[in-house]
Amino acid sequence: MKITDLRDHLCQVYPDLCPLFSIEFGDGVLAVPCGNLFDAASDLRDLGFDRLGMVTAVDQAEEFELVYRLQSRSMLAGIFLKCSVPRENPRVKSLVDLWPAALWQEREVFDLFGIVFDGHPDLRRIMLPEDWEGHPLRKDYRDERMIRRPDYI
Amino acid sequence: MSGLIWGAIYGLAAGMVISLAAFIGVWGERKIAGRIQLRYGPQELGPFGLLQTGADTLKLLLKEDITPAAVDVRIFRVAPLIVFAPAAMSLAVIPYAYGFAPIDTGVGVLFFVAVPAISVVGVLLAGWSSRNTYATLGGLRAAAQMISYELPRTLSVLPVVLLAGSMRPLDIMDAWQWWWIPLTFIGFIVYFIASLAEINRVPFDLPEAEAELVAGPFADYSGIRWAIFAMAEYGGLVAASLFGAAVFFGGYLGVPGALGVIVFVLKALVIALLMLWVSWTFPRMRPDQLMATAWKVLTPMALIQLVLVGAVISWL
Amino acid sequence: MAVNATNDYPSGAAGIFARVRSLLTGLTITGRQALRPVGTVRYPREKVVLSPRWRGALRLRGVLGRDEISVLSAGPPAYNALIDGLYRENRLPACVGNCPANVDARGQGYLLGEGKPSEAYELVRERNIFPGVLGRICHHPCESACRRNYYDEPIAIRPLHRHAYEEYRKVADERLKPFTVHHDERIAIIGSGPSGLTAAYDLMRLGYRVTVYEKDEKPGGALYSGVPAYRLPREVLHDEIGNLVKMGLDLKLGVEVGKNVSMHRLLDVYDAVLIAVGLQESRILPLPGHDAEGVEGALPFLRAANWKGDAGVKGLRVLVIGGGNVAVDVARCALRTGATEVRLACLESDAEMPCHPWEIEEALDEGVIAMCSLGPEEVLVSAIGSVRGMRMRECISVFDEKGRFAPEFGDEYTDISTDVVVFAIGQAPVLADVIEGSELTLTDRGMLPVDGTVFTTAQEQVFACGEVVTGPGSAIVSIATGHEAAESIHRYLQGQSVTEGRVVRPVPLYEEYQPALLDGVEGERRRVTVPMARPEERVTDFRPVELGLTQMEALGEAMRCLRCQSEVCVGCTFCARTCPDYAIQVERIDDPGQRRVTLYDLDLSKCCFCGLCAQQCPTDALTHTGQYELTFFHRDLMVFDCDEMLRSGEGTRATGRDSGREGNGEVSD
Amino acid sequence: MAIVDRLGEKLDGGRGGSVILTSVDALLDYCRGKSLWAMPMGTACCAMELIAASFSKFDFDRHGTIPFFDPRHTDVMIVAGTITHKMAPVIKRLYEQMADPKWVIAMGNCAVSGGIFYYDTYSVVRGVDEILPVDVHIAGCPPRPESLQDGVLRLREIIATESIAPGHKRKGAFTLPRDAAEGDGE
Amino acid sequence: MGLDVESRRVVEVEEGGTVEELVVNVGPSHPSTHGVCRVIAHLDSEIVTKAEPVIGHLHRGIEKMAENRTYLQVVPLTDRLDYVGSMYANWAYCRAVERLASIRVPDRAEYLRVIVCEMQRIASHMMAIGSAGADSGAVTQFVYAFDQRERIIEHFEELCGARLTYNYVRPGGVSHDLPEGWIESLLAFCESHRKGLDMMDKLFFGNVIARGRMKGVGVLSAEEAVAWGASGPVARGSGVEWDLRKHDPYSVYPRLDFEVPIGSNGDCYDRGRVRLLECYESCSIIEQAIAQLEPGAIMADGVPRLLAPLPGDAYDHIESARGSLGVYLVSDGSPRPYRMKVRSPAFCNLALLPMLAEGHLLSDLVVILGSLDPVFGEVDR
Repeated sequence: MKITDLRDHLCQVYPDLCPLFSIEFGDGVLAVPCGNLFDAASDLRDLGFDRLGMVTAVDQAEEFELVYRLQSRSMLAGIFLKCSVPRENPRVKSLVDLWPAALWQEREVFDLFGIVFDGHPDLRRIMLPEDWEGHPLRKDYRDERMIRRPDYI
Repeated sequence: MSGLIWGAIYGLAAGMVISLAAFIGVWGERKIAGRIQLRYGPQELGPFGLLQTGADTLKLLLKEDITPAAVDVRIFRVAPLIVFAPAAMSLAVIPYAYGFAPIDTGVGVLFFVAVPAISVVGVLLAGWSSRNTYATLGGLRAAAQMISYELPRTLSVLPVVLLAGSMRPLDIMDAWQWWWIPLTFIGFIVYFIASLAEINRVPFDLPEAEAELVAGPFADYSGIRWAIFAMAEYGGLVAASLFGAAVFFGGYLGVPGALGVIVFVLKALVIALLMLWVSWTFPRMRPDQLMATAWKVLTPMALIQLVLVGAVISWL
Repeated sequence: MAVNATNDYPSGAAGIFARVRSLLTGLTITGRQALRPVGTVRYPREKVVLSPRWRGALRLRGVLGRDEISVLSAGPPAYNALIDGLYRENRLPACVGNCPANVDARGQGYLLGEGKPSEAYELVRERNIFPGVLGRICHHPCESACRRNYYDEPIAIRPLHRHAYEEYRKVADERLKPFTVHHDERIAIIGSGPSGLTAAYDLMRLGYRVTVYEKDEKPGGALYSGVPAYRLPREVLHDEIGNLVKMGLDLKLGVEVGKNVSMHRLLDVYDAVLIAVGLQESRILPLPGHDAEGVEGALPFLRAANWKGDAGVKGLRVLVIGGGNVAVDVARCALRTGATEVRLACLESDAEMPCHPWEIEEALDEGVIAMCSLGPEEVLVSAIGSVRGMRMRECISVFDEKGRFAPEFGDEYTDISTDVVVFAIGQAPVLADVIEGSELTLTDRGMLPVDGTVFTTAQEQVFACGEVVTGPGSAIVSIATGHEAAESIHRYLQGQSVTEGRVVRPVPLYEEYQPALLDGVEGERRRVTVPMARPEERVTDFRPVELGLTQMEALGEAMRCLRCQSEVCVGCTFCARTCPDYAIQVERIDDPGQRRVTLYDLDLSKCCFCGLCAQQCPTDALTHTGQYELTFFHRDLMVFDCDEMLRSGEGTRATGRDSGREGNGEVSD
Repeated sequence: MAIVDRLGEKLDGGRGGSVILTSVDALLDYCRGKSLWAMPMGTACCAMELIAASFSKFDFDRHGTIPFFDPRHTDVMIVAGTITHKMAPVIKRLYEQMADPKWVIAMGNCAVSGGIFYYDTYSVVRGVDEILPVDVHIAGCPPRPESLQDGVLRLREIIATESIAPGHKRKGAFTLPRDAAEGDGE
Repeated sequence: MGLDVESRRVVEVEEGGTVEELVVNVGPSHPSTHGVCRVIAHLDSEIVTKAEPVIGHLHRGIEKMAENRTYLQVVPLTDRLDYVGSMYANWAYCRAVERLASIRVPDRAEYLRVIVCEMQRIASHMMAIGSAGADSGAVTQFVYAFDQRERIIEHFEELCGARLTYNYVRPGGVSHDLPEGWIESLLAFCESHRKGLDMMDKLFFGNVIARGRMKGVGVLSAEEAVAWGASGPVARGSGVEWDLRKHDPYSVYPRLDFEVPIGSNGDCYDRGRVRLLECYESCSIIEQAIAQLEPGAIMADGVPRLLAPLPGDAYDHIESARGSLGVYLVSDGSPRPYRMKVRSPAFCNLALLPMLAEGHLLSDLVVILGSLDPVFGEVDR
């Protein structure tokens, strides 16, 4: 399915999601407020996006941008679902109830970014030891064990 | 007193035979595995790498003997001997040459199938005393497995006993006829498979299943103590193939005199080779399948064999 | 229907049979495998033959300070063979390969960096007889191929030529020596343009006596009459030609072959004649009104501007038709000779314009108005028969799908009012007079048939080179033809076959780089900016637009040169910058003449053998060895210093010494 | 090292012991060198080459080196791969479970120094020698199986210097390079 | 062997009273974990009541490192992600970069990428099939499979000079063109590889014991596979027809004709044999790609040393041997990625382990783990 067809289809079924849709580098992006993330995701799942491909986050200085990649087998299309959470007290509703695939992926985001997923049944560190301090993929993470590379390009 | 001296001599001889067997067995196994896996196997020490096991043994002998803090020390230390002794003992009743078995007893066959079962105790103790989850599980598996396979193994030998009408190995050899080979073939297969299980070889090496339990009951043994276990295993292999060659394939029969021993050893070698071949070909079974095989396949097969032989005898 | 992986046994007795059979099959398979020959390599006795691309431990082939950089220098007949040999070994620097005359720009950079500008000048002169001239006007294909494009910005090779000339000029009198003559044959060259003089120079080096006939009073040919003085000051041209005369050139000015002296006579007196007369005639499109007053060709216009400094356009509006370099020259000359408004109309679109981008940029700076995608339709003539304006037609596309010239026009017409129309759309040779008295004939279109690679003509004794052969082109291309023609003449005079055993110079293709990223690039890595006169000042007269480099700037720029393909590490640090592990540390001293690598440390314990460093090493000094026995007894031994890097990579590295002995594994079987 | 220690002390102290000691050492070092059972501590990419070294094409068994997964039975730990802070205690513990005499080969640059993961990472131990005494370092990313075999053959040279008597070093057979043996006192 | 874990745990059972639960700690260094995974298995006798994978023992922070490396320098890092199939990570990453920087890859480079990636698929599947054998005790099967893999690696070595970490696919193309005679020897390999596959099919997948070990073990239904985000042979073994090469075609795959093998039971056997059958398909893809290969450039023109794409983010995914491997790149206009995220199929597949292993025997645990074919360089990143 072409990306424009996807947009049309989305706008037809969920008109309220339509204005949030944009196209970047050939991919559909649906940027929603974080409060609506779960509902939007659930709408998309009903629309046919049955696979949760990826959950990740990007540290955008003031806030964290959560990025979900959804994939549809029936439509042969992919879509990004994005929302921004504030850096202070980053919380968002977990998608585990929609896709169990989120179980580990959200744990990973929690581990490396410190974003808390409400409703996640088992939110523990996954990559790093339990007693690790800090969340390393945040841009302001400092660790004295890290050696900085020589700074030339 | 003379019994004691005889026992000592025998013990020494058995120890040497087993050592030698292990020596060659380990080398042979590595070489055969090598050939099957398209490589050479040991090569550096001695002709064809024959002395490789020697270096290994010497090294193991002088390696640190670790007794982990958590183990039950006395049991931990005695377990290897409990495993080793039955393997050595089982060699005693095998008819090596015409009229010669180190211990000539009327219940030789029973002795042969019963004594190795004692090693179960050793394995169990080893596993239990190590206080290590892998070892414990391995010990328990070993116990369950060995005990289950006692039955088909014993049953598989019975047809020959029926045919010969005696449990004395030398008597069996005397009565042995060539047409017993096709008649007792099913029995041999059962014996073969059950022996594989007895000596913990693939596909029945569950106790020390490398992929699951690392080294099973022997996981915490190091150096020479572990070598004793290994030797016992190869001793078992040798004993099983020798006994199989004797009762199912007529041992030394067919060729007169000392040559008979050579023929006997050759027959046993073929069986041993087959065992190694099998163990480097097949995957490992699962504990429940192992049990199922023992009770649902091998035991009925052995019983069928028994009935068959019984029918033949009554017809004769 | 997709292939299904589920593979069940049949049920019932067949299933039992299948089960038993599977066991037997397994045994058969392993048994059969056991009888197959063993596939083991018995290391260390046998060793695997490694792929030539195997990325083993790194080593350096040479390092600056220890090894010299070879300078490409060979006599005229041997130079092509040298270049071709290097090219086949993949050791030809891109700048040299992309130059039509294969000027050794790398050697120039090296010698300049060593503080030897005169040597640099003489090296360049071997292939480019006018470094000072070409240092101002060349379109520098070397710089577009420069490997440095890949890293940041190309080396300013052309300004360095100019700098070398200016340094050489100071000591020219001491260094100039006439060539000795050791051949009896004499050669006449018609035309003193770049190609003719190049051939003259090569032949003089080979020991011939050469006479050049020039019909004008001043030598230089197209360099004099076609190139405006703001780009090329006349004294530079005359100085360099003067140097040639000092070396023994017999230059006859004001002698026009075909008028003052006949070709027939030349053929009698000289053993060989080279026609290098260039192009003299401008093409003018036969449009309605093309014979009106005020319609001119580019060459007469430029000639007038260059010889007299006045093209007769003072206070007039000028429209130049054409998008090439000549058109831009005409436009800029028109501005300098007092035109009030200069427009440039060309068929091509903005991006397709055939002139060099820097030329049009400078012209736009000076106030030339460029009008693209317009084709000339009709010259509008006023009642008195002079030009009133020009009607132009919209051009949709210039080239067809196969890249041939096939303009397509639209329906939109534009009228441009102007007083003078200059056509700069092409030139043609005027040869009829020249060849009279020889056996040569011209084609219908007035061209002389010439072999394009060895530059022989129909008459054995006569050769031709330069724009007569190649058509309108750049000076450096003409110079390249001069070299080839000289070799042909030499072979002819020595009684050798002109073609046999002759090495044709390779024409490699080099990558065109996108502009590299310059954010965060250190200052010393940036290209020197060549100073320019301010546009509002420079349009007023014919003073040079481009100013020279200072000594320090030139030195710094020469240091930037990476000495590509020299197999000598120059400490450019790009390996250290590219290494994803930052395992390499490079330091060097940049003092003139003392430039050397002081530190080259490779921490082999960090190296990830990815090959990025060796692949991008401009000099090819850093290479992978096939060494893989990299066992070390101490972690400190894994840091290779410069000496270690220069060692050949063989044997095991266990002790930090090449142990040389084989492994101690005794192998039987 | 119950038996060995006692034997070594006896030989070292007794009269004429040194001659016997030397021969015993020579024999034992030879055997140990030829029977290096490996604890394959493969964590990352190098583990693939470690496996390949034992298999058909390279056949480690020819040198008497076979992999055992039980640390108690092994002589040399081949650390092949990146060691993270999370993994380090495991490796240390496994090393402690090995029976003396034991050696460590750091295979590949990750195990030697962190290699490509030296800079800018928060979770990688920069070299297994931060936690274990490494005898042989093998450079490569990953090293070829032959490199590993070469490493094992070199390890024999180290083993050949060892003596069962405490505090002794066998001389003559082989010496470490001066700079490395003296080190820089770190 | 492993870390301290309280090895016996008292749990309450429904009938009242307590039983002791044995806690077996598999890994992190364990022969069957395919790397450094630790599985804490709670056993009731030998039956696994709960298996909890503990990953992260190989978490090297590659995503953080990528933020500190230029776009070109990241390529060697991606080699070390999935070290059994380095080409995939190379390619997925390069696709994302090319998408960000709008680089058009020459056709020949695309074909070369397809060829090497299908070879890599064979190599990777050989590892998976082989270690499935080793997990269930058939070491010889592992050796044979590895032998096949070794021959592919020899070809890779010829091609790009490395045995495992190829650094072959670069943004804009590939690093080396084919050496002389390479194609012929590759075609010969494809021919002999089919025979090798037949042999392995009989030796292992036809074997009654191996079937017993794998059939009906770790059954994953199609719905669960989709919901858990499983991909690759794990999903296809459950009958989910999901192969990005077919269903989100990229590169030149639409010009190639191949089948997607699927299973119907979703057990370990189907997962394993799907891999085996995919190798046949890969052979045929290689042959087709070689037939369609035409001379040309192998690198897009003028890719400079420092790429600095416009700010923005891009995601691209390919079908790796383990499933859909995606790379998500965020650029801020500087020469270094602002953020790189690797969507690792092995990570998502491994998340299934607790569900699949529950109720099976300890012996099955290792088989199930093996059938998920995790590579911890990629799981932990």
